Amino acid sequence: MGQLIAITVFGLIALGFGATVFRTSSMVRSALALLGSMVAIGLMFLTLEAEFLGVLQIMMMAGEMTIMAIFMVMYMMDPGGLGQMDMSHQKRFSKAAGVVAFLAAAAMILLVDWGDTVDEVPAPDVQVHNLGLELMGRSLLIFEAAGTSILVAMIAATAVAIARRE
Amino acid sequence: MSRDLGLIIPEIAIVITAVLALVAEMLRRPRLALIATVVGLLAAALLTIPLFGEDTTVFLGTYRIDDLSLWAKVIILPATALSAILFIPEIRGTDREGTVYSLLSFVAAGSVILAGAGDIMFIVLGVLISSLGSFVLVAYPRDDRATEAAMKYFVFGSVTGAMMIFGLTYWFGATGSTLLSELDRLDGRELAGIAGLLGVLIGLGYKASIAPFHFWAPDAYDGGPVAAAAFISIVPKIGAIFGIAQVMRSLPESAVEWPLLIALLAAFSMTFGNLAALVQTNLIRLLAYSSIAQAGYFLLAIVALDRSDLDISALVVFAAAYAAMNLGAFAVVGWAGRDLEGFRGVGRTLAPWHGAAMVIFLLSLVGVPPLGGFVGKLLLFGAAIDAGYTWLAVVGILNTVLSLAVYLRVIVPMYQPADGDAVSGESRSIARTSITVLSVLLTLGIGIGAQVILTTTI
Amino acid sequence: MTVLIVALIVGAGLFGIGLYGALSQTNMVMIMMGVELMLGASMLNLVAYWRYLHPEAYDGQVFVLVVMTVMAVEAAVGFGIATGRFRDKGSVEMEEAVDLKG
Amino acid sequence: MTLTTLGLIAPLIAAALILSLRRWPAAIALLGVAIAGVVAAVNVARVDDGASISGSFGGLPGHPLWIDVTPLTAALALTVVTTGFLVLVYAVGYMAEYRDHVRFYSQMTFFIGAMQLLVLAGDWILFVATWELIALASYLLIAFEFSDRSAGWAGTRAFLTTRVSDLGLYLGVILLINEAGSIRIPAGVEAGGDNASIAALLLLVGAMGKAAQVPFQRWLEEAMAGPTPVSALLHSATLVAAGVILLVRAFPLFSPNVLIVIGLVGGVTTVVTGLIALQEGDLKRMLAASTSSQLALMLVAIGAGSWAAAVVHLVAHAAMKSALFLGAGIFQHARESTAFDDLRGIGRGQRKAFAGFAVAGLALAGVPPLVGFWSKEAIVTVSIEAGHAWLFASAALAGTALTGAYIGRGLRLLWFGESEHESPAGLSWMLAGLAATSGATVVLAAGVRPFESYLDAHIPIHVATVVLSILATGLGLAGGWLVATEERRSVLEPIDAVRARLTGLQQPLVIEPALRLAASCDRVDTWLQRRVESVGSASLYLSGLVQRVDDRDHAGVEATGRAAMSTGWLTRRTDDDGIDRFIAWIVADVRKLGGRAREIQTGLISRELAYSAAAVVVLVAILLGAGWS
Amino acid sequence: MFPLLTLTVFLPLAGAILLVIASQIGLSPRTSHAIGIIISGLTLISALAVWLRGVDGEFSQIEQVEWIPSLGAGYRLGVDGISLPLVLVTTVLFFASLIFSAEIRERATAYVALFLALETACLGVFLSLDLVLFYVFWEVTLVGMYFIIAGWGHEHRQRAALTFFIYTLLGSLPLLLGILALYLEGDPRTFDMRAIIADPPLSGSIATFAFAALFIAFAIKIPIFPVHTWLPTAHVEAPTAGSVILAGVLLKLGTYGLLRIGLQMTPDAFRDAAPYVAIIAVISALYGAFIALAQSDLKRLVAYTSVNHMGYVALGIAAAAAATSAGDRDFALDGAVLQMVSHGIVTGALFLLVGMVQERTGTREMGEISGLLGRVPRLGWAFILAAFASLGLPGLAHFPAEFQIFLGTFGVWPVAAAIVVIGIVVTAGLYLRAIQAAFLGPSPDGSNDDASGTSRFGDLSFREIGAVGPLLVLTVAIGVYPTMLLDAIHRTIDLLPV
Repeated sequence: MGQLIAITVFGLIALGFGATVFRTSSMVRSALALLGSMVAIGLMFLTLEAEFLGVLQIMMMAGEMTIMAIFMVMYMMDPGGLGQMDMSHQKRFSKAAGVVAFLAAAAMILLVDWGDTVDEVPAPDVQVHNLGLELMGRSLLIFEAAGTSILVAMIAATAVAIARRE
Repeated sequence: MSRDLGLIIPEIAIVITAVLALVAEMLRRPRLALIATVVGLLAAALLTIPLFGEDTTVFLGTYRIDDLSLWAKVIILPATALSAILFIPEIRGTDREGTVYSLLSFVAAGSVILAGAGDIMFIVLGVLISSLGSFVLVAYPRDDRATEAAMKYFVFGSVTGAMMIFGLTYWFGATGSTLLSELDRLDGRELAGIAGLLGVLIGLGYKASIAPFHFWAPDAYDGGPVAAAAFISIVPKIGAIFGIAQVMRSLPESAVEWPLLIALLAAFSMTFGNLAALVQTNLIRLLAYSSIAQAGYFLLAIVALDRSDLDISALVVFAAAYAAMNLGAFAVVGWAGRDLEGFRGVGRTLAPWHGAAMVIFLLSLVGVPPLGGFVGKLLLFGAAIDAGYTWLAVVGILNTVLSLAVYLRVIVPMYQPADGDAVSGESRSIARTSITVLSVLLTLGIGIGAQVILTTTI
Repeated sequence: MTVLIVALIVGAGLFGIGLYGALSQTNMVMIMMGVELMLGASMLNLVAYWRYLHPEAYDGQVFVLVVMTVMAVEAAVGFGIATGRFRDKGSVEMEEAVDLKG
Repeated sequence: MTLTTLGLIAPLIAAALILSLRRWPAAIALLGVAIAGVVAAVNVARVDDGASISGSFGGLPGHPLWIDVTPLTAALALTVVTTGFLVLVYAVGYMAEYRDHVRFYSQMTFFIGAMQLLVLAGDWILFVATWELIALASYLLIAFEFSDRSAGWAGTRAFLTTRVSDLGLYLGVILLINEAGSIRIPAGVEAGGDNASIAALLLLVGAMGKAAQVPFQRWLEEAMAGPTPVSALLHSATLVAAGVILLVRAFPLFSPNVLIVIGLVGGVTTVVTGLIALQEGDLKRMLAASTSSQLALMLVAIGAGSWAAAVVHLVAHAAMKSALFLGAGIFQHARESTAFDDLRGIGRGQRKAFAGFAVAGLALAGVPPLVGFWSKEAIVTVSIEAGHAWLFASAALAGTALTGAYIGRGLRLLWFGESEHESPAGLSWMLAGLAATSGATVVLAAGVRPFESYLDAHIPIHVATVVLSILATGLGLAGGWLVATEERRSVLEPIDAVRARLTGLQQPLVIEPALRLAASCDRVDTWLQRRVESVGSASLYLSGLVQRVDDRDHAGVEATGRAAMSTGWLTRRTDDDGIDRFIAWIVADVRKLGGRAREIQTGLISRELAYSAAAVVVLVAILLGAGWS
Repeated sequence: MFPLLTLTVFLPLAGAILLVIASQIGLSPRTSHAIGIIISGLTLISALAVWLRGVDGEFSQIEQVEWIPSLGAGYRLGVDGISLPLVLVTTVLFFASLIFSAEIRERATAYVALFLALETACLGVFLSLDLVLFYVFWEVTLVGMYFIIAGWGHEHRQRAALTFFIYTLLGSLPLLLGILALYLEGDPRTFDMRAIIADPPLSGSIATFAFAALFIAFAIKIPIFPVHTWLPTAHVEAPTAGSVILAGVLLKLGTYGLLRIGLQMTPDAFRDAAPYVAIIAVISALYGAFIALAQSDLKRLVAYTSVNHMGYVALGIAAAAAATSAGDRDFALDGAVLQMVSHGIVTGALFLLVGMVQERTGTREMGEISGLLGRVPRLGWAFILAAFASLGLPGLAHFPAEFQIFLGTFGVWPVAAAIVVIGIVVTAGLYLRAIQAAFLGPSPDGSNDDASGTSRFGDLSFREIGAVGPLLVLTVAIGVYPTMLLDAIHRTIDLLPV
């Protein structure tokens, strides 16, 4: 029951921050709202007893959103970080799309018989142990591929972002 | 584990190649990076050959070593190597030449991963890796057009990627596994199956530029270097198509009515691509739309998966032919320029050999025998009819006619009197010429020697 | 059961918001934020499924890690492209990126 | 058979030799035909002894071509070759002042050779083939003076008219081959079956065209455009005779009803063309009409059930008509014309020629004891003995009388009038030919009876028929002689003028009705010709119509293309050279679609993403729909 | 056994490649033409050797190599009584065309090379015993002809070439469908024509659809009303030698396909559809004749008579499909095959002659020409001979063919035969009209004949006689002694099941 309440509350927070992202007229605020939403998601992870993932999420997002905000300040048309401007278009369609996507997903969620739920999950340390086994075993190649993707991202980002040498 | 590593030697070789190129770039030896890339990729392709005949998985089913993934390597890796050569005239002397070669290898690795995916995470990562490199290849000139193209490409790619991942999470929910081979547990949860299928189609449809997820393609092709367009239209597309095939192979029809959906997408993509190509005056965009149409043809084989003996053969032969003829066509375009006007008189007096090669590529794209495109389409139509989708084959054949009109718009001016020296001589290069010649040989060779491929796929 | 459904619904809601953002924003960075939201929703789904349906399936957790990777690398490359674009054009507005069309 | 083969190919080889050597044309031609003549004579003797000669060669798989030498065909072959030889002899003189001997002699020998093959043909395919070949030969010969357009037209008309009627032959022959399962003529005509009558009528159509029977008679008169030896040949034993020969060969096929039809055709033709001959102002045209009329008499004989009588008359007619033409040719050479007006009194100037002409003419008219008398008497006899005697006999007698009439008229016109002595070049060769042929009309008279028995046919002689024949001939001759006293070129002049000048009792009773009839026949003839021509022009019109439809079709298609072009989708270059116009034609609407497809590529990625998202909704709908259905 | 068929098929291609390579070092047009004539002459000799080696009723002289064994596709060549005459006529016509073309100076090497490549493709269609190979060669003929028309045609050549290309490509796609159906329904699946003929795999509605697809494909090629409209345009714009090949060889591909694939591989469906095919064929034959009658352009006239003559062939094949007795079937098919040969030779000769007339007078309008027979008698007589052959005169090539077609058709559908036979009158009329207008009549007065005109207005030159002479000789030879070809044809036809 506590879990339900926590999930609901954190969920509402996540949704609220999420909505705020696109309602402010300042990108820095948007970034902060996104951070809020992400942290709420991380809290939900914790509620769902995936502690490792929850912590990871919160830490990563905090870092990422900070970088994002810095970028806003550095490059974007928002020198003060608090400027006022409308940066949206085709709002009506987008709203419809969002609503339709939500309704479709919600309907699907409710209509599908997901089977029996499990009450107990392993303790966090067991989880991490098992996750480690998984990563070093079956998902080794996946893990390597993910690593490769980070390498590619690094190369790619620098290649495209750094000014041309003339 | 060592067995598994033995089976993924080609993949490892690709990554090593990419890293070597990167090292060479750090040493400011771009030429070395090029050589490393070409040699490494061809070596990786050669290393694939001893594996033929394997039909297994590695890492507990997450990655597949089978006819599709092996052929994907044999097609994609040489195509990547040739693309690297095609890049030379456009990027020689620029600041990050070696990075480009390295990224080509990475994109190839991502595409290969897609073609061998046995786990939905590989689908995600394959799309991701191949996309990341492709964005940069398009953006490489970093001028107005290139950055605009890259930006659109990125936005389209990241949004569709997110949609794909979201859809795929439901598959995990319904099956309790990320393995494709466990998808038959979807039975009874059709709606979840639909959600995941939509995700796959959006994500891989974007990668393979299947209409209606193609919007990025013309802009990205047009904005970046011609060689990038050639590369993106071949390597990630083939990887994505093979990835779709891997997914659909495992997706039980009882769970989701996917063949019909794929058939409709195929028909739409073919028709749309050809229609839009019909009114283009920019050759790159014309080829972009044509590659959208070709993606539709590919789907014919996917519709026939497990319903016809010809399914894999059709896919592989057409992919090989497509790679050869598309590469060749882009090579000629890279030489002659993007404007249709520029082709006036090319075949007549200006450059009869380039003109003849272009005619061969375009006729092969139409499907005129005995070129590679013909055998591929023959198999595709055969597979579709065999699978009971005669209507789809008819649509395909009608589209072939339509595509003829598209390509004739290029061919005809080539044999009209030229207004002047529309083609500048300076853009000729040994690299392009050699690619053109190789492509001609391959286009013809695949037409005549299709048996080589078919011995392993039937 | 209810918790799972609620979590999933929240996920769907976040996805809807993210999609709205991705479609409605004109600034590339804002679009990226929408994408981040959608990916966050995906992670939430995965964790919820893992918790209530398949706690023995650690590939679900791995998937979450993969999605996080996706978020990170996409953000990195996205910023890279945005930087490149900004350098060249002084803006990352999608509305201003309409030279290529047709 | 070897000998027969030699005889068959001798004229053909001669023709080929003439063409390849390009010298001594006349000599080679005479030699070739002479060889054929000797062989034909030997063959007649052999088959008379009961020998049966036949052989096969070439042809279609399983269906070789056949040559049958029977008493009938041997005799006909001899007739053909002999007549041909004499005409060639004559031609040596006649052609002296013409150029292009090579062409003339090669075509003539080819003509004779083909005709010989036709009469000896033992199967339908060879028969049809040679039937067409003689048409080709006559086309070429009639149009011999091709630089004269009218000669060309005459040849064209001759070929086309006969080709139209050949449809009957083709279909009849095809029907017979189908019925019999064999291409042999004897097998075909005896197969009978339900379709025998249809086949018979179809063959009759073919024969009518070739034999210039009403309504196909007109081409023969115009065929006069060729040199006179050509006319002599094709009017006597070759081209036109083929029609009768066809009917004779197919005789076993004919049921009584068909025989009546044949008789009717003959009867009508003999009267109509006789009347036409009577009013002709041109000697050669008169002879041409006469040919139709005489052939019609043969049809009457066949209709009456006696093919033998027809053959007898055919042979006799070959001699008589060739002689008449040869005579006419001499007159023509002398006066450079064949119009009666120009030929007045020629008889006095060319006495030898006129004598030969007159003998042949009287023979044709049926004056005893010349051959024509006997052959006509035979026809009258069989027609009286036949089932519908009133029809056949009256036709035969009318034909006989008309023959007398126009011969009488012609002789008188040629004899009276001013004359001077003309001596055309090559007269002696011409006279030799004429003498031989007209001599034959005398000599053959003795051969009629033996010939009948040779053919295994016995036609009795009745006093009544003899009297009737002589009476008809006499009346005709007298009438004709009298008609000719009036100096008129033709009755085409106003009938009133005719009446005003005529005196005596016979005028209102005989002449005037005859002339009227003749005039109306001419009108009918002209009318018929006009109909035939209108059919021709109708088909031309039809083909024009077809062409227009075709054009319209194309124009409509192109209009579609142009309308599409005006939508502005075509590039400037497209308008410049019109090459892409065709592409536009094919893809007119498609292009519009293409344009629309292109329009959605707005360049605004968000918009495009939205389209993709919308498409996903459609996909969902499809999937759900498929799931539910 | 020496692979004579392969040699025959690929000798021209080898010549073409030789030319292309040699062109790099520079070739005079004269040398190119000489090489072309020699190569096509050797090909002709090779084809004659095939004939002499003996052709049974069944496919003989088979040469095969596996190509795509997994698909049952192979390189299979073979010859029987149906293909042999067509091979002969193809080689003869290419030889004649190349002789005739020896005057062409503009890009001569490319011209000759294209012709030789086209010859390989045409021979390949007739000789291949594998459906894939058949289709490959079939398509290549299209491409070759497109470039010949587009490169060396008359004023509106681009347009005509495009019309031709699109039209016939449209036609070849249903062919692909049909071939796929034949392949997929086979058990075991194979593209081997012999296996498919021995055991036609299709039945029921699939067979009907397959036949319909095949018929559309072949109808366009033949061409049959109403899909014939590409023909006159293509002919009028094509260079003379191109017209010869187009009419003489390429049209035969359609009827050959109808016979080889339509009749032999989908016999039951063809039998059911035969009456409809026959109706179209009859309309086509008469339509072609009538519309030819309305032409005043000699080349268009000859072109349209092709519609007429090929209509007869289609009718014969349809009759054979419906025939219930071997006798009718034999007549119809013997005639149809022979008609293909005859039409090739006679129409080839006619196009050459019209081309010669055009070279001399500068026009093809019969109303603007007069008295040619007097001025250029050899040309005139040659035209008259060919024209009479074309109108079906006995003793010349068309007669034995058409007569047998009529015979065979009559046994099946008397009415159809009775209607279609009208065509022979119309063709007679149109040719006589043409001869009358252009060749007979007075020559325009001598001003043209003086020194300035003689070079253009000479009678047939050595080159022209070399081109058209053999065709005329063959016209007479086939007409007089059709057995020389019919023997071989009949041996094969006789073996077909009724």
